[in-house]
Amino acid sequence: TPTDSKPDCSKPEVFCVGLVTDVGKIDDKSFNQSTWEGVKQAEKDLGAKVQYIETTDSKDYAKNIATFADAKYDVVVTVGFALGEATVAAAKKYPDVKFIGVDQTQSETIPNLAGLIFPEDQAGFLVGALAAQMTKTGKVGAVLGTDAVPAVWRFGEGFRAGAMYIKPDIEINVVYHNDVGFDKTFSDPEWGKTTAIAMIDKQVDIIFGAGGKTGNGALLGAAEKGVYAIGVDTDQYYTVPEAQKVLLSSAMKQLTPGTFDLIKLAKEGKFPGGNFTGKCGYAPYHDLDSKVPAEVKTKMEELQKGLIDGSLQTNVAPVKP
Amino acid sequence: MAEKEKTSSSQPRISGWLRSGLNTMLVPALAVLTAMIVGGIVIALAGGNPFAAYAGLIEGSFGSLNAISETTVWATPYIFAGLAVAFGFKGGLFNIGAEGQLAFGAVMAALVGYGLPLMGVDLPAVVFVPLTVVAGIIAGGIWAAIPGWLKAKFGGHEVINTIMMNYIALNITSYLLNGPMKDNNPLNVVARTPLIAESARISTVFPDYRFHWGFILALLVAVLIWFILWKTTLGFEIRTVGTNPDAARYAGVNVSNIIIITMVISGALAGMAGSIEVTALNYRHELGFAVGYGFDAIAIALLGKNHPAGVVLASLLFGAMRNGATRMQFNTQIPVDIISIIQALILLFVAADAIVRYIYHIRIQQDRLVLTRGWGG
Amino acid sequence: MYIKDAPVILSAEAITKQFPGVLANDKVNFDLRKGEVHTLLGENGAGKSTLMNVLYGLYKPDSGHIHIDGKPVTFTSPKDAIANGIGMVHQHFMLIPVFTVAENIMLGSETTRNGVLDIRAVSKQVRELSHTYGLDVDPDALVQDLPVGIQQRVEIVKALYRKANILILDEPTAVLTPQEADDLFQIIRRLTEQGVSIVFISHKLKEVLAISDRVTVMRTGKVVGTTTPQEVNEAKLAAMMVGREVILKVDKKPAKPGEPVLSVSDFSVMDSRGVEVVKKISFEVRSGEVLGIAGIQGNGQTELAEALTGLRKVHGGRVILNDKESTGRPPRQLIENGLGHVPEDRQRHGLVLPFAIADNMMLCTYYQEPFAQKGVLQNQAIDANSRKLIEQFDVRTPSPYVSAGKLSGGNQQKVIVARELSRPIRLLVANQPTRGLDVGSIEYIHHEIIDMRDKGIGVLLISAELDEIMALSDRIAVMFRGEIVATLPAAEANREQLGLLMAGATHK
Amino acid sequence: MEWKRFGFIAFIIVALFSIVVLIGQARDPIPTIIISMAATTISVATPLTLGALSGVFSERAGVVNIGIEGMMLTSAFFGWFGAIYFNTILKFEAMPSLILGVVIAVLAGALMGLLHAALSITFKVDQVIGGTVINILAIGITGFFNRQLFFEKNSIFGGNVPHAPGTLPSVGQVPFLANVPILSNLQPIAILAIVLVFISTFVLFRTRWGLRTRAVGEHPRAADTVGINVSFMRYVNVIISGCLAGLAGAYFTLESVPSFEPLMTNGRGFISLAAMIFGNWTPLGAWAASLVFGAAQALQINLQFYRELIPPSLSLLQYPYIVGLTPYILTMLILTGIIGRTVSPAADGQPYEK
Ligand SMILES: Nc1ncnc2c1ncn2[C@@H]1O[C@H](COP(=O)(O)OP(=O)(O)OP(=O)(O)O)[C@@H](O)[C@H]1O
Ligand SMILES: Nc1ncnc2c1ncn2[C@@H]1O[C@H](COP(=O)(O)OP(=O)(O)OP(=O)(O)O)[C@@H](O)[C@H]1O
Ligand SMILES: [Mg+2]
Ligand SMILES: [Mg+2]
Repeated sequence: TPTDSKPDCSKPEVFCVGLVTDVGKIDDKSFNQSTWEGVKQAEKDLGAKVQYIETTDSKDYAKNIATFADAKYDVVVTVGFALGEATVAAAKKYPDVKFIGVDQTQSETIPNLAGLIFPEDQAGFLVGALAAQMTKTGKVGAVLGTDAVPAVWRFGEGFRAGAMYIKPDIEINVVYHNDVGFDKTFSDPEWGKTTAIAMIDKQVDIIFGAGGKTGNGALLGAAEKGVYAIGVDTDQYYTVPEAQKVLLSSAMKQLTPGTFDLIKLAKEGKFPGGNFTGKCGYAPYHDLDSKVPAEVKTKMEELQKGLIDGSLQTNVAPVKP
Repeated sequence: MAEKEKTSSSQPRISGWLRSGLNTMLVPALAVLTAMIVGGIVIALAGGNPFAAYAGLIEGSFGSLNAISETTVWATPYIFAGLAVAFGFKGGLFNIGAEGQLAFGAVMAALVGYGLPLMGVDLPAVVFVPLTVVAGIIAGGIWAAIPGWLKAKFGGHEVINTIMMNYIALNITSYLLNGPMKDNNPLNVVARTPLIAESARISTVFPDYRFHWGFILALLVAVLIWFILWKTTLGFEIRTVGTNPDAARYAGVNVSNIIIITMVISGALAGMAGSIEVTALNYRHELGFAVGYGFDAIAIALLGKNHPAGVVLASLLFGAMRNGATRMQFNTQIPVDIISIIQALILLFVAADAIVRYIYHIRIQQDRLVLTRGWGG
Repeated sequence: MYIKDAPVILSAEAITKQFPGVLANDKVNFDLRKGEVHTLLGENGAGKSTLMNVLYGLYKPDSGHIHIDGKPVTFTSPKDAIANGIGMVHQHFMLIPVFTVAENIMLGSETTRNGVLDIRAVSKQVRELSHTYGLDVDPDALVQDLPVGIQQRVEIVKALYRKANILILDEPTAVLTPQEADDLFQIIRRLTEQGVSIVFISHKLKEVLAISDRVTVMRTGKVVGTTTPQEVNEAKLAAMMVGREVILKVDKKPAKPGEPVLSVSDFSVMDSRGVEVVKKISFEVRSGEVLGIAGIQGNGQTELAEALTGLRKVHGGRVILNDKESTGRPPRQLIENGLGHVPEDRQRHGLVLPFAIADNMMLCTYYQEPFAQKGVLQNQAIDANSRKLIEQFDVRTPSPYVSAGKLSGGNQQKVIVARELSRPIRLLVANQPTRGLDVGSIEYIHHEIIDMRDKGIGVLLISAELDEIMALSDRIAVMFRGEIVATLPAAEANREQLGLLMAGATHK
Repeated sequence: MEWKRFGFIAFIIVALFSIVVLIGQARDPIPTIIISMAATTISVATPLTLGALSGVFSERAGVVNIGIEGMMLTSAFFGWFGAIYFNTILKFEAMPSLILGVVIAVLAGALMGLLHAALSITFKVDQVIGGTVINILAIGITGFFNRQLFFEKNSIFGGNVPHAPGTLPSVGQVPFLANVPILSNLQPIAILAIVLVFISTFVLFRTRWGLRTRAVGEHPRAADTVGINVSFMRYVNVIISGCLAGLAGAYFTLESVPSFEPLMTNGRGFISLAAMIFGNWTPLGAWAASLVFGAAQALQINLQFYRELIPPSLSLLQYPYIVGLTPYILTMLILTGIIGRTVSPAADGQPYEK
């Protein structure tokens, strides 16, 4: 976006939203990008002036946040748990600026900082239960990014818990992508696909792919081999069209609406400090709707209700112990 | 003839030194200029405004005291890592492994920095700071000693081996930071170590800026490296091995030992880059930090003509570019990858200086850099 | 002779070739008649190889013309020369060691069948050529396994395979034993009988007189004149080459040998491929004498010198240097025991070319006082030392801070000699100390070596130049196939006898 | 041929397979494990094989090529871009778009090869530095254009991530091959890689071109004196090397998965070089060595499935980080010459000066 008319964010009538990534890029077609789309929606719907900065090195965290805060931006979105501490520090330093920390759990409540968090374990639990009901071989698999990222851990272990809840003796293959550099774990689709196919070769007939592009690779592997696949984060029916014919559902974590909702609250002066829980759930069955038996559908709705009202617990630790 | 020469020797030497200094810097300077121009064309082709971009770059790197301070913060690890690569080059070794040595050095410095207090060892800062820094130096040295030893003993090529050591360091670091060395503060979810003790930290020079004593240390180390290379017998041996290993053997130098020593010192410098980042800036080691320093260091060493003074200048330039990138992106939303392109172009024009000489019609011939001698073995 | 009237098949007119700083060929005229052997003679650097490289299309002349069979030709690469029937055997063979003979021969003019290399056809043709010209080679052998004499045959077959009727032989006998050289002359005669014309380059006047139909002499890039063996003798040829009467005799007083400074017993060394090339030899060098080691290149002298100076592993035996056990010791220790070494390859071992002369002048002693104190270099001492040596040894250089690579070969050698002789040494190993040097430099270095001897230093001189050996040595040991086949006092030695010994004839 | 080397390579592969079979047999039938391992091995080996062949051509002609990594990355990007461009902008069918994408990937590789050739042959830049330039440049170029073309609103795709036209179909689509276990998984580039191993062997050791290529890599002056144009031979071979690296790049985005990721080649170019050295600069050896690395990766993936079955005595195998070290440590061992000495082409890495 050209810079010709730089907005003066200090003016009250000018509403500015800035976004800072951790080491990721804004065009990662996944986590950062979904959040950025929430910001873009604010540009469209709320008339916000939006801008982003991509961090290339963790030593720039504070500086990059300060770049927005010093320019009197109204809202600064920091994406990723790695930015958590820098965001808390900035929130204290700039009380007039609203901060949204995506995937950052808050231990204390700072009025101008909202941690946008998601119960990924519930989404994972739901699709795990779905997989356990749909498998014919009694073997299900999950291909995931690194378990060092709590969200991924919760998806993966939620999946395990959900499957076990339905069928305690089920064979569950959960593979985390730990064997490369941290920044690679979400962008190694080739590994995801290879791993998924290796699972399928061992009669696994449902693959849950969760972990950015790595997970997408797993969905593609499933599509190629013609076994059911389950996506993650958004309804991947729309983001991985190659897998549409096998995509059973997706474990959803609604980043874009979550981000947008918080920005909207900030604009309306109703900004909540502390933790703000976004929505999780499972996506529609789309093309496979007819293949899912009615009793399975009923069971799924039942489980979701139980998770929401708290009568059903996933018992997944929030982070890898 | 000898008479005539004696009388005229002292004066021309100073101006000769100056002139040769200028000549040495001429091609790198033009290489930087050319890279900036080509980079500007790329920006323009992509629909951006190169002038706004460069203005943002300069504003972000030198536009304020804080910007300058941040530039030195960026330049500090570059100086150490650049010296590491340059030192290897002087000894005829291409150390692509600065990245892994740096990471390993940082991990070990962090381990000492937070580990000793956990074990109940309570040290005053005068002891603890140097100890922590030295832990990184030793770790980096060991990490480089392995490929050095493989080269000296078996002729295994250091380029491939240092690259492999990078991957090994990455795996081991991932393992440590996700497992045994993970910060187990219940709030932490990041793959990182706990904070190092207060008494293991290098302080900043002025209260409100991150400009720290590690930068001053880097300058001193640059002087030390210059002294070692050009003023000591060890440096003479290293340069001899680097220029003509056969003649070095003839002259009684133990070539294998010098290869190992060169790698160890090179690795130690890279390790120091890591330990200074831990002790003076981050106070811990975190996964994902320090990606790409190894490659940047190669460009810096070559741009600085493998001379410590050149390395310092090149580090400041690269540090300024990396630091200014934030402001450039904030102002223009041009992707930061353009910085990588410019850096690659600088390296290209420095390495293939014939291109620059051709463009600017420069006739002064310099000795070509010959570093590699096949794959060995 | 009929040759006189034979048609000129190749003529070069006014060839000029300038290298940076050297006019290598200055309006050179040269012609070659069908079926003759035309020798090109001249000092090192006279421009012979340059002229040949021009004729073979490797260099483009700055000016001048070449005619083949009276037609003007221009060569842009050896391909054109080959197409015009020119073949060249280079002084350093242009063979690929890991290829077979057949592959080497066909390279560049391959025969293929359906796109596949037709090795069998080539082998057949090679056998036919071998038969016709008496050049026995096995097409399937790997070149690296062949002795030099056979490698040279491969080179000749390679040229004939390309249907060369003009063959350039650049110093073909330099690496051959006298026996192999005789074989080569047989081959040359057979080739000329078949109508092949030959350009022959050699420094050995005797064989030049024996084999040539005509001789052209070059000096500093110019042709001095053309003559026939009938009109001249060795002395006249030498005078033509150098431009003055040549006295290569070294003036020296009788030696006064003292205690042994080097004794070698049952000494064995392997070459890089693990073949034993020095076989259990024993000898002594005493202080105040020059022991010359004569022998044709490739008989183990190089390996002997390297092993004695610590550059190569010792396989067996014992070395005592200056009364100290020195077997297989590293160079540093040998140097400290009083060894001086003028290495065979001055650019590879002797000098660090990009370094300043001053640095090269202390290459072996940089760590000792006064050049260093506590590991720190002392620039003043280094400077003073180099200025002193430059003056004393008459090194022609504008300053001690010029890099050694910028010096001429002779001055480079002087830097090495100055460095080695300025140390307190007891033994000097000089390997080919004057190779590639001009007459003036040779005289100077010979004088220095004798001077050292007279000061009581033992000298081990290794040289492929018989004249040099005879002029400097007090005793001469002859090496053949890794063994010392004879040791005799220099006074009793004569060329013929030494030549026979070098070729493997047993002593007495 | 060097039977000792092949014997050793076979031994390593069998050993890696055996570890998995021994651990996994408690849960899965042995043939299932072996077939799964073999499929993973082959698919991981595909880009390595092509990369190693790329190295063989360049280095047999005397030019060290450590830029293979960067060449692969560049081609992966531009091949992918090409396929999408033909598919979404020019409205080609998926299959022709993919094939054109492969062509573009190969061309991009050729261009990078040309750059490397110009640097190392014409400008006589130190060849390792030249390769490093290519590696760094590739990171910058692909990152920058990936952003400009696929994210920015004003790009030809209008800022919407366009859907890729899928990947090259596997042989399984051919009816009667569909049920052959390993074969049915194979895709065109994987098959091409194997075919190219044999073609390369033939070209290098049986044809005029190969003889001349090896000649300029062993002794360029000798080749020059028999009228071979050394620069030309080197240029063409380095460009061929670029094309092969380009095909390897196409594997990533057009055959394996239909997406491009920054740095997605992730060091495979360097492992390819190790495979080339391991294979002693021969195509067959390089292929065998690539299979070793493929098997190492298959081991790593499979051990994660069977993590619970790993006996306590082998608990080290439970850590993917540790098992992940196998290819790197193997590479370093290979370079020590423990596994039999390798001999590089004599003039490898040296610029030729007349
Ligand atoms: N490629 C070159 N570049 C620069 N100078 C050269 C080159 N080749 C030869 N010369 C110089 O040209 C002159 C003639 O060399 P040339 O090789 O023709 O001599 P030569 O007569 O063959 O000597 P020799 O008896 O040693 O073989 C020498 O001064 C040499 O240093
Ligand atoms: N580029 C160069 N610059 C300076 N001197 C050179 C150069 N190339 C060769 N020379 C010198 O020129 C002389 C002759 O070189 P040349 O390559 O002709 O070797 P040669 O011994 O004559 O070989 P041959 O007789 O087989 O051609 C040598 O002394 C060499 O050191
Ligand atoms: Mg010559
Ligand atoms: Mg010569």
